[in-house]
This record gives sequence, C-alpha cells and structure tokens, in this order.
Amino acid sequence: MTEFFGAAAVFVLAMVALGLVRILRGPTDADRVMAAQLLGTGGIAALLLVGEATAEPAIADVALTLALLAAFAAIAFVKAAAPTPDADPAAEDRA
Amino acid sequence: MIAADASVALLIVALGAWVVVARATFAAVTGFLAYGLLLTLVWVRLHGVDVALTEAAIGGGLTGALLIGAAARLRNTEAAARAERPGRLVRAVAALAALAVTAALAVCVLTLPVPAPSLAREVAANLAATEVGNPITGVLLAFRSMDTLLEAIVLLFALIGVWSVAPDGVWGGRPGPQHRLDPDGILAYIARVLPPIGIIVGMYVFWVGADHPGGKFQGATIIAAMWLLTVMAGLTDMPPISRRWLRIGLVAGPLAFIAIGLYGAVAAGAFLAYPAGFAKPLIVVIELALMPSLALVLALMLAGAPQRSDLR
Amino acid sequence: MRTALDLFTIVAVTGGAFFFLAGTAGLLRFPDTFTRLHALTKADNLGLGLVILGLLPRVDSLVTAGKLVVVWLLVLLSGAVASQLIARAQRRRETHP
Amino acid sequence: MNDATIFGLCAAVLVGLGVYGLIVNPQPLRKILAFNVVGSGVFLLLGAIARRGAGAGFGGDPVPQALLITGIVVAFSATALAVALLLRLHDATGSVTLSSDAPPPPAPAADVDAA
Repeated sequence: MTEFFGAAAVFVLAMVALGLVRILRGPTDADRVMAAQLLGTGGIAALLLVGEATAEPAIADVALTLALLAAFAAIAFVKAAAPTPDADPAAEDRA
Repeated sequence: MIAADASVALLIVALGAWVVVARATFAAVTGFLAYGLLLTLVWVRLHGVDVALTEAAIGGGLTGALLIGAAARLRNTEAAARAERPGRLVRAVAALAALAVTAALAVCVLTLPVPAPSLAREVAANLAATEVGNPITGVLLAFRSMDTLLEAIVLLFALIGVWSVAPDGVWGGRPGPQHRLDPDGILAYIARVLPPIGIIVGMYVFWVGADHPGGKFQGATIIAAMWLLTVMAGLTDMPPISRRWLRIGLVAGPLAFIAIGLYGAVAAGAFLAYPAGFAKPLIVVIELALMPSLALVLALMLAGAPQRSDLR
Repeated sequence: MRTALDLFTIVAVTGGAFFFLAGTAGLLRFPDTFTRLHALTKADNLGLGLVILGLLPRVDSLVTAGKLVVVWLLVLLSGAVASQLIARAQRRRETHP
Repeated sequence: MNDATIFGLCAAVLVGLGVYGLIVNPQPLRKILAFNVVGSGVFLLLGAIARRGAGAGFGGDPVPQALLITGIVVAFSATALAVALLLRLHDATGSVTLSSDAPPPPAPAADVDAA
C-alpha cells in the first residue's frame, strides 16, 4: 500500500503543479490567489497521503493547521485589494 | 518514495525560481505561498513533524498574509522599479555568484561526514530527566532553553522595531486600518465560526507539545491568526499599542522565563537549570506564560506599525 | 475484510485523485475567473473528501479519524468563503475598474 | 541517493536562486522575498543534516530540528520588520526605490532620507 499512497501523492502533486501554471499566467491576481488556494487543498491531500505512508499520527495536526489557515491568505488578499481600507468587499453587492 | 521526494524537490526549485524571476510582484508573492506549503510537505518527508507544524502555521498563514498585504499596498511602485532593472553584466555576475554558492553548498552536501554526527543519542539518554516526551520540546525548553529565551526577546525587539517606524503623530495608536463590520457578510460569518475552532486547535497543539509534535510557537501562531481574522472582519479592533495590559502581556512571558531561570541559579546552581524533579512543572509554567505573550507579539507584528491615533 | 477495506481505500483515493485532475483541468481550461472558481471549489473539495474517506479505514484511533473529518469540513468552509470573497473582489474590479 | 541528499541538493539550488534574486531584483519587496528563499534554503540544508542524524529512535536529530523552529519564527519577525520599514518608506516618500541616483520622489521627503 505504501507504494500506492506514494504514487497517489505524486499524482496529486503533479495536478497541483499543473495548476501552478495559473499562478504564472494569471491573468488577474484573483486567478493567482485561487490557484494558491487549489494548491492548499491539493497540498493537504498530498500531505495526508504521504503521512499515511510514513504512519505518523501527528501529521493530522499539520493538516488541521493548514486547513484552519487555508482561507487566511485569501482574506488578506481581498482586504488588501479593496480600494479603500475600510470598504468591505463582502458587503458590496447587497445594495 | 524516492520518486515522491524528487518530484517535491523539483517542484520547490521551480517555485523558488518563479518567486525570484516573476515579472509581477504579486505573482511572485502567490508563488511564495505555494512554496511555503510545499516546504511543509518536505519537513514531513524529513521526519520533522514539529518543523512542519511551525511551517504550516507561520509560512502558510502569517507570512503569506503579511506579504500579500504589502504587495497590494506597493502595487503602484512597480512600474518605476522595472526601469531600475540591472543590465546584462550585473545579471551575469549575479548568476555566476549564485552558481558558485550553489556549487559550494552542493559539494558540502555530497561530502558530509559518514557516519553523520548526531546529538540524537544524547537527547534520548537525557530526555527522561526533563520528564517531557517530545524531544524537540526537551531541546527547546531544557537543553537549549537559553536559545528559546533569547528568541522570545528577539521577537519583542522586532516588534519594538516595527512600532518605532510609526510617525510621531500616531505613536501609541492603533495598528492597521479600521475595518468596517458588515454583520451579515460572509467575512463576519467566517470570523465568527472559525476562531472558536481555531482556539481549540491552538490550545490542543500547545498542550500536546510536551509529548507529541506541537508546542507554544505553533499554538500561539494559530491563535494570533484567529485574532487577526476577527480584526479583518471588523468584529474587533486592534488595541492602541500604548495600552498597559498589552505592554504587560507582551513582557510577562519572557519575564516569567527569566524569573524561572534565576530561580534555577539559586536552587540548582546555574541560570535556567531545573532542580531535580521539578523540570516538567517548570517547563509547563514557562510554556503557559510564554504562549499568550507569543500570540500577542506575533499578531501585533503582522498588524504592523500604528496608523491611527484614536486612543479611545 | 482487510482486502475489502484496502480495495475501498484504493477506489476512494483514486477517485479523489481523479477529481484533482478535473479541478486542475477546469482551472487551466475554463475561460474566465468565475468559471475557474467554480471548477476549483467543486472538484477540489470532492477530491480531498474522497482521499480522506479512503484513508479513514486505515486510521487506528478515533481521534485521528475525527481530526481528518474536521480537516475536510474546514477546507470546505474556507474554500466556500474564499471563493465567495475572491469572486466578489473580482466582480468589483470588473464593474468599477 | 537518499532523502537527505535530495533535499540537501535542493537546498543548495534554493540558496543560489535566492542570492541571484537578492542581487538582481531592484524592488525591496522582491529582495525580501529572495531573502526568504535564501533563508528557507539554509533551513532546508539544516533539515537535511538533521535527517542524516537520525538515531536513537528519532527520525531526525532533534537538536537541529529545534533550532529550525526557532529559526522559522525569527525569520518571520525579520520579514515583518523589513515589511514595516518598507511600507513606512513608501508612505513617507511615495516610492520604494533603493537607488541613489533615482529621480526625486513626488511627495516631499522631509522626514525620511530616501538615499
């Protein structure tokens, strides 16, 4: 099974690597943040697969930390991309 | 698994190259986020789960948010900077220098001594005396506790450095912009749902640190991130940095650490030595005292220099 | 029993890997930011969910199994929130350039 | 070729990449990024050395691993300080150039010496 998990981890990583092309090409910064978000999900999957292969239970804690902070960068992006510091983009389309 | 290692290594090198050569700064920063995530994977592969946890919390959360915010604020300076791009000669020399550094390090890696020098045996032999089960915690808080004390103080100094760049008019004020609260917005929603879970996870990571991978840095980082989430959603505001509770909270951890160190000097004959049988309780006290200070210092460092002078 | 569970793991993880493939294909091939967001949030969350589902029978402690489920729920939550926020920021950019 | 050697060589390449970026990129924020790449390369090298020191039931030598945790946290604080300085330079002068012969910045540079 170890080989299977290793192969699955490599496959997911390869998919994620292809997704990185979006970080390269953009065209908008939103696409880039999104691609990083994809990498986060794929990275957690690869981490768990590799973790099963090395049979270390604490890897679940690493995945938990990553999952908890997954949205943090995206929120920082949305906040920073807002034209005025106190405009909340989440409030924008309920006018 | 060599294939997995090699593919991760290649991916990291490709991302590192992207971070360095990308034209748009924002693209480079996003590349750096992905790079940090892959590093977490590498630490797992290198059997450093404690390090992976630190990288996941700091590299994945705090550094990413810090750099994304900075890149967005500096966006309008980018065009001017492109004109300053050095000429071909400088680039060639830089490439040569980089190659020389890489070659030298590669030679070092390939000629590392066999068998590898290691302190693992010494740590294993003496870990029982500290009564903690996680060797990393044993190193951080018993064998090399001076490093950890100085690190806590370095973090404080870095925060003072961040604060000291504030203009005189807003000294003592609140860091960062005021975020407007939209009570029904999705940002407020996640800032209400996530922090309770995050605080539990942070405390859990902190608490298991004595015997399993985890510890105060990782736990403090998670809790700091949760606090900043509520600030970004407008549910809470950053306190003015002149608040007394804030200043006390910042120095309480390092002061407790120093006090226990001095107690060791009296009771066990050396600064930061633990009297026999008291190692574990003292380590737990240090960690408990240090964790809130670390969470405060990390969150305030990310929030940056004071920007608003309202002291209400 | 062991073989059946192993088979379940292999099927679920392979299915998860397939959804990562689908998500990446969508991210690369779809024409604009919004459709790409759609591909990403559907496929990836399902991909991770299946990978975790496949790993569950192999976890020996209930606590670890619970953590893995929480990981999936957290990724679902933050994926939904992040894609909402990114889409709104993007729409604002397109309507008020 | 074991995992320590693979990631050790990977670390050597990363340090080289970072050094190149540190010299070539004119923007300070990019220099900070490049510096972080150098830093992570050094950390990775130490991680590879820690992995080689596996023994006594540990997957890696715990002493360098503990140093790495300290290092990662300190690297974050250094980055935060550098970013704070940079943002202040930007607020004060409207530009972030490090060049000594750049055109004068548009905003009055009364309290910051841009050179």
